Amino acid sequence: METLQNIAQGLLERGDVSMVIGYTPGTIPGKTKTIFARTPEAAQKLTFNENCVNNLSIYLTRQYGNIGEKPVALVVKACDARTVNVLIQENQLKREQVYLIAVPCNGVKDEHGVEQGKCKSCAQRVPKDYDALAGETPAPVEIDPTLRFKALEQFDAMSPDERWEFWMKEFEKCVKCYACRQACPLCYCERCITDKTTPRWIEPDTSTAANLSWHITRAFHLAGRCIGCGECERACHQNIPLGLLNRKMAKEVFDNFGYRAGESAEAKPVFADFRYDDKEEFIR
Amino acid sequence: MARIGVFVCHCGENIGRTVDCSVVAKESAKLRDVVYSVDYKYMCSDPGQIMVKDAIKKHNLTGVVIASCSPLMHEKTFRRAVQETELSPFLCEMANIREQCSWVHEDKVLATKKAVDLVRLMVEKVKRNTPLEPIRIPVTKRALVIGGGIAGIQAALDIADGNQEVVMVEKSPSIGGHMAQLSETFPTLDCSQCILTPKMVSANSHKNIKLYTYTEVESVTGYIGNFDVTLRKKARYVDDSICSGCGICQEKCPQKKISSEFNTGLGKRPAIYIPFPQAVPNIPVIDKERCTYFKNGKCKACEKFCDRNAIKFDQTDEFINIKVGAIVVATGYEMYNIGKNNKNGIKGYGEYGCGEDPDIIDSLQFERLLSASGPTFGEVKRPSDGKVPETVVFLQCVGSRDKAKGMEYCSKICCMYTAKHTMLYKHKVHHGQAFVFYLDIRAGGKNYDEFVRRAIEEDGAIYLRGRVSKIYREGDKLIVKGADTLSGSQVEIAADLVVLATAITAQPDIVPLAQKLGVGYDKYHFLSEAHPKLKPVETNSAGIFLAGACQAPKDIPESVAQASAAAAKVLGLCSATELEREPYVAKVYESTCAGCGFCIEACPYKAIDNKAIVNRQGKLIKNVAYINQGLCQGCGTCLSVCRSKSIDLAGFTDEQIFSEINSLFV
Amino acid sequence: MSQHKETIKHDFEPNIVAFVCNWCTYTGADLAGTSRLKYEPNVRIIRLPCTGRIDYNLLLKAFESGADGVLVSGCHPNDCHYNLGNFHARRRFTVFRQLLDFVGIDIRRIQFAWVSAAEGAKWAQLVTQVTNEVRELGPFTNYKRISELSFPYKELEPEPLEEVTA
Amino acid sequence: MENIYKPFTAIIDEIRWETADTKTFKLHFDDPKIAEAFTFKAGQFGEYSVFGEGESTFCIASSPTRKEYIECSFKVVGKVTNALRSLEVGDTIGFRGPYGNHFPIENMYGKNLIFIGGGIGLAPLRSLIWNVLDLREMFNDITILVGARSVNDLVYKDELTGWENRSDINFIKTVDPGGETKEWNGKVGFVPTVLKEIAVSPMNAVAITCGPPIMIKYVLLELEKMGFSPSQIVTTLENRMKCGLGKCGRCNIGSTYVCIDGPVFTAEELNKLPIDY
Amino acid sequence: MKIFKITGTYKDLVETLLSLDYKVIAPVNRNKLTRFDFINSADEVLSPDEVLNTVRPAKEHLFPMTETVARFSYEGKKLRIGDVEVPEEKSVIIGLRPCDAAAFDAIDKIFSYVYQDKFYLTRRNNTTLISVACEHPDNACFCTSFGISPDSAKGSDILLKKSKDSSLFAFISTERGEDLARTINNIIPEEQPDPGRDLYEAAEKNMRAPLDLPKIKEALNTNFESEYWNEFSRCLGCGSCAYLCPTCHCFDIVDEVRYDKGIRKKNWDACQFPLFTLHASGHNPRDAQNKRYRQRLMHKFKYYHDRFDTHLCTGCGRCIRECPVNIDIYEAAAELCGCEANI
Repeated sequence: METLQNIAQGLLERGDVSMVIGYTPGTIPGKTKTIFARTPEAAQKLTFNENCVNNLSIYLTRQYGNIGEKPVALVVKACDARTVNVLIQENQLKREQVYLIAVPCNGVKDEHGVEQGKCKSCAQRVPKDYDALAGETPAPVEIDPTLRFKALEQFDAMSPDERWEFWMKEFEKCVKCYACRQACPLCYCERCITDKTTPRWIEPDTSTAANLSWHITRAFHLAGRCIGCGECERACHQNIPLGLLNRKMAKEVFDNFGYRAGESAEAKPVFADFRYDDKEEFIR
Repeated sequence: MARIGVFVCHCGENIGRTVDCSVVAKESAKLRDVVYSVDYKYMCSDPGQIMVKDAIKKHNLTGVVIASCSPLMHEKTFRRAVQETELSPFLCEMANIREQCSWVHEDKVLATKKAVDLVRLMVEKVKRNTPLEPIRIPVTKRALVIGGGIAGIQAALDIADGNQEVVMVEKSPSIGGHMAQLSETFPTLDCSQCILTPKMVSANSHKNIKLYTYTEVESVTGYIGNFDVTLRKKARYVDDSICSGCGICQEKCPQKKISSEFNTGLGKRPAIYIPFPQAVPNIPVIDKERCTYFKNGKCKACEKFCDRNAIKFDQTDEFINIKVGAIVVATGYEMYNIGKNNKNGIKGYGEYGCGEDPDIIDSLQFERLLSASGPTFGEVKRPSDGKVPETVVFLQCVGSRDKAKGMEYCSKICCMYTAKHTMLYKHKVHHGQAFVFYLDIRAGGKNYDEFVRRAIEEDGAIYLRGRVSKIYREGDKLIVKGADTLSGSQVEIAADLVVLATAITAQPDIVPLAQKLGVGYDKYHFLSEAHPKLKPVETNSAGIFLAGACQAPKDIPESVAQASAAAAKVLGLCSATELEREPYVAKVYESTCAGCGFCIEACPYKAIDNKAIVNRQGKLIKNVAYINQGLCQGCGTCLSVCRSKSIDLAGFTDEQIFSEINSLFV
Repeated sequence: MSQHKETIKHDFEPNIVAFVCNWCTYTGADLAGTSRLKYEPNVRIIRLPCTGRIDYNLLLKAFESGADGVLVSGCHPNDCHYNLGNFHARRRFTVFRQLLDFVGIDIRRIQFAWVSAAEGAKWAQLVTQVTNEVRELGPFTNYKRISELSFPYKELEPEPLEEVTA
Repeated sequence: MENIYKPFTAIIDEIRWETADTKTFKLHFDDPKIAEAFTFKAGQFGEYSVFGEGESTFCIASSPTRKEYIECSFKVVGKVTNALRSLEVGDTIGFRGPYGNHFPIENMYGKNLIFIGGGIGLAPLRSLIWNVLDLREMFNDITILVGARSVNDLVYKDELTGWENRSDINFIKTVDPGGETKEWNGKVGFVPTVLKEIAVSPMNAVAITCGPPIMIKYVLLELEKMGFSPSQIVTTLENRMKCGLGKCGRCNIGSTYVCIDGPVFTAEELNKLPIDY
Repeated sequence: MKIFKITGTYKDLVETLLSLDYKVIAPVNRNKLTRFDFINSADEVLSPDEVLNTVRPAKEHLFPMTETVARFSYEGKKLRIGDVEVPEEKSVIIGLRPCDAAAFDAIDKIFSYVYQDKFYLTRRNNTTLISVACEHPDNACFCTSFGISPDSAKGSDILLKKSKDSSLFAFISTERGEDLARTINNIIPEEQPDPGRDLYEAAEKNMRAPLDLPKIKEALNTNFESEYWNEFSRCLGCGSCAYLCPTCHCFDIVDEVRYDKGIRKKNWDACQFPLFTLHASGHNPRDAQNKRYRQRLMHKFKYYHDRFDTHLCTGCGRCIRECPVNIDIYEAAAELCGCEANI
């Protein structure tokens, strides 16, 4: 069994990769920081534990400029690897540009020790596709995959007005810092629609109406793309349950088109595609 | 600020009756940026148009809104008028206050209010219009005709006679198509080959036609006026520039037992063969699959006997690139194949035993039995034992109009050819009796119904309205069990031969071709015309036209008529050196495009491609979408899949639509 | 048949926006006019080339602008002038309306229909039906309330404005 | 308290196309009281707004000695400038200002002045040039070097001819190589190159320059080679601004707020700033 | 400084405030979010013992996230512009921590610098700040670096402090504070001796050690181009730090139009966003995230201090707690001047 540090060290010593992007302990107990290890020595600082919540695949997007001539190694949990798949699907990355160091994951927790929502319904201990595995292949577990939609059930019992009430209370809190967007590895647009001024589809103010149109847009732009890493919700200090919106979209995409984001890097993105026999009961 | 003029038309009483046009004009005048507004009885009349033109000059207008009928009616009229001034025609918009207001509402107050709203919307839009330039595209004056059946031949000849170059491709070794297989044709009973062969010959010899047989379309890129087509000329293993068509190779070929495609399996051919005596070009082809040399590495009998050394066993497929300005698709049809050995997936009519019993044949096979050039030299002999059948039962609508078989459409020609078959049969077998099971007789067309009546009344065919439930063999006879719904009785006929009028279906390999061409197709895989009534020849891909049965089942005169129509379209296109089209095309803002490729996938016209943005050192910065303006048809599907709004559509820009919405309810 | 019908007065007249494609529904709406079919005058049409062009932003903006109902209509499947635009739209709106439903927007306020160029009667019927349905639902106060709050113009109204002539 | 964000209104009296994408507006304040009270100094800027589109920052391009109007020139690049472009004579725009510091004209009396302007960068210089010309006798020699990418990109063409014809100005115009036309009678060459050719003396002189960043960079180098000390060189910066009031936090370069401490800086001051502009 | 004794509990005090002619703003937990908000009853109020500090600072009540600053309308072709009045409403913010109170002191300077921002200043002048000293600062707190302490009265009109025996005292620093105190019957307007700061001295010991600010500033004067800034290329640019900071004050100005009516709004903005400094020409002086983080840190520890002699940070620790990638300004500042971060 190879350790994370050994794998990283080897890669850097051989010059196979320009850097290893991974985790290192943070300044507050329970928090971790990103480390860009560029030397074999720096590789020793790499760590992986249950607090490694971040989805590091965001550092593969173009704005960070980490992808150069040489591949970059990335420490990935199963969920993070699904993001990498989407990035490949959407031409943001080529598979050969990234070296995936998989870490077996039994679920991660934030600094307060709270297990992340995504982990409760996740049965995937290692990614489907990786280049090296740091640690032992864990024993498979069985978890009902529909569990990930469990949290949505509370809304089924609510009337539209109740749902409206619920969400308006949530959106009222939004300060439009766009941390949700910035933390999302799939919000890699050069210029977000909300920053576009000709015309301005989404007003930049923090009124509930403007917040609503932002959150609808965010959720819909991630529909069929979001793999549920939960970074948006984690970045939201206003505690808006953004993951619910994403999960709802994932459910609809799955129910209607049988598609799950990030499963394959080769699949055609669900909204760049259609089927002649897509359902249309809602159309008169 | 913009200076907009609003012109409200009464359309006589048509608008004026329910919309108070003077109020609309007055309210419009109050709108910000509207500097002139007027109402008039007939805006589209000469004085009305002059009014618009004068106002543009006098008030130095930067945009015009005509509140009148539908833009589909008069947009061209008014834009032409505007163009006569300094103003760009694209700075004229129409508010539809007739079709979508005065004609559909009764309450004058509400209708007037709506008309005012519609004008306001258009004022907001036109303020953001830009003086677009129509797109000019050069035209390559050459056409490609895909398919060498009667439709393709006709289209090619008409275009060539119109003095434009034509490239004609045919996937099989000879042109002629299904028509070459027919015996005689309805409703005149003239010999099919007699009327077709001269056309085949002139297609081959016409100075403006370049013919490629045994050739398929490999790829198509480009757009109207500028298609780049790659053809795959399949290896024939015979050098067509040397071969004289003497036929010695056919005679010497030891392999002679291959069932002949041309004779629908009722005759045999060698491994090197000319499909039929009148084939054009008269050049043989080696059936690689069955050639002894190719199979065992020994033989080469043909090569030995060919005194011109035309046999080339080392020939490979050849790729030919051509540029054309227009394409006519005339790929024809295939018969619904129902036998046990049906490769094409649809199984059916097991109860009819077609393909299992040699004496149950389809209509095309029967054509071959009737044909003087056929396997029986025109004598009607049944396949099993060569006996002349004395009772022949014809079944119509085999597959056609049958939902269970997935073909709900009428194959259109079967009623006529079946009537023809009964007649020809009677003419050849005087004592024979023909029975026809039919559902309806569809004989619309010049002299068609008379023709069917002749079959019944003069040639004594017995027509039974009903379906056949079962056919089975009893000794020498085929027992056909069916219903005569008119008499309400069960019928049982002991027949010598059964002929099934199977459905006309789309070519089995049409879908990949349609996709290469970007032409739509329906659920039966027949190609889609641009408009079922008004654009029956055009497709939604500009510059690509349809002829013949690739679009829907058609008989010969219809195919020929459509082929000539397509040719007329092509000639029209080629008459100009440049094309002009509405500049409603999408464009990419490269600075914000993230290159996710959704638009590339979603574009129905394959008009979007990746473009690499490199810096001065040639290093790739990013990939962005690039829209080929010639291919883009302006549907705007790409806009909706673009998350960063990095694509906009001229004529329907985000700013325009946004302003319309913003001014909806004020 | 008499030309003048008593217009029934309702307490509430909904504002409805229809986003339609140019080739089928717009033409179908024209046909309704040519056929002199009568329907409710509450709908304002915004013409677009194709349903493929109808992004969800347009719908949201319509509500922000005060629409009580939105109608999206285009060519039937396989009839799209651009072959595929409506298929993309169908897929998009399948999910989008679920999103709206999820945040509590009554999706009866967003209706979708295929109306071909030949279906003038369907258009007339559709507009009247949708108008009646939305009228039944009443004004879209939920959205209007937050929308007004986001644009505190009215609150400022009592203060006298300085007048400037342009 | 006054509302510092509320603009006053100005009416467009005249519009001139300077180049294919640059326009000049001549404006007067709508309220006679404001018009009366309004004063500014060359080098100051304002926030111009099109209501509904937003605000945009440009310098005042006219001279403070011309009291009855102000002028501004802008290049159409964004949302607001696009909206400004579509305005017509008689339309109303919003104006806040004047903001920022100004050219140190009081230090220029009796000195030789060298103006070096490139492209639209001539606009702030123009304010000072006319100011100086209106008080001509208070200054010594005046040299004006104006450059543009091409003949079509020259702004204030009529005025350039006027300056060229004056005997009390040493006027040089140039266009970048390839930007000349057949009729062009000026120089052909980049501004720094032409500056080198005309070799001005740093004795008792002040050089004032504005233009694209790359031009400024090389002009500064050239001037220093000629012996100008950084304190003798004055330039003006254009940073992205929103408020113009030192509040919104955008335009700072290090501890310096361009909107309050600038936009006019001497090369000496610039050298002290971190490279954050 | 006057010291008065308070009778009854903290909640009683809030109760009394509610009965006065003031709008009362206090820490509450609404929809899973701790923030300062208007309250109607003392029951809603989070007591200082329950929560160390709110996620959202009180800044938004003087400097709202979105504020209309002008309005205009086209009536036909006529353009009219309207001012926006700021209501002169008396309000009191109770429950601030000393770091947050001191933050108002810092941003007062910018909003009254050269030009007076009436929107901020009118509210500021009408608002009384009652802060509460901290007994249990957490491991992100570092206010002592800025001359503030868990019981600092800096910026507060009234500071509430406990004596060793848990009696509550009001430390009154301003006239405004005294005016308010004298209308509250829970406060006995008799000066008391200083009850001492035993509780708070103990609290101070749990916090991060004070930063050496002069040394940091000295370092910042020279290390604008230091390699160390590259550390922050891991910053996501999410702006959480700026939006939660009690001293960040950047904003954007935008117009919103509905056909013929419009408003001009100030919206919060942040130097961490790439578009913040993007020029119309496409040039961006701060075109990389590490440069933007440098701006933030420099602004806090140097630029603002250069101009106003005040640091633009009060050590509240919000940015440290909420940063999704654990960028720690304390650590950054320490390491920039070559010190070991003493956390």
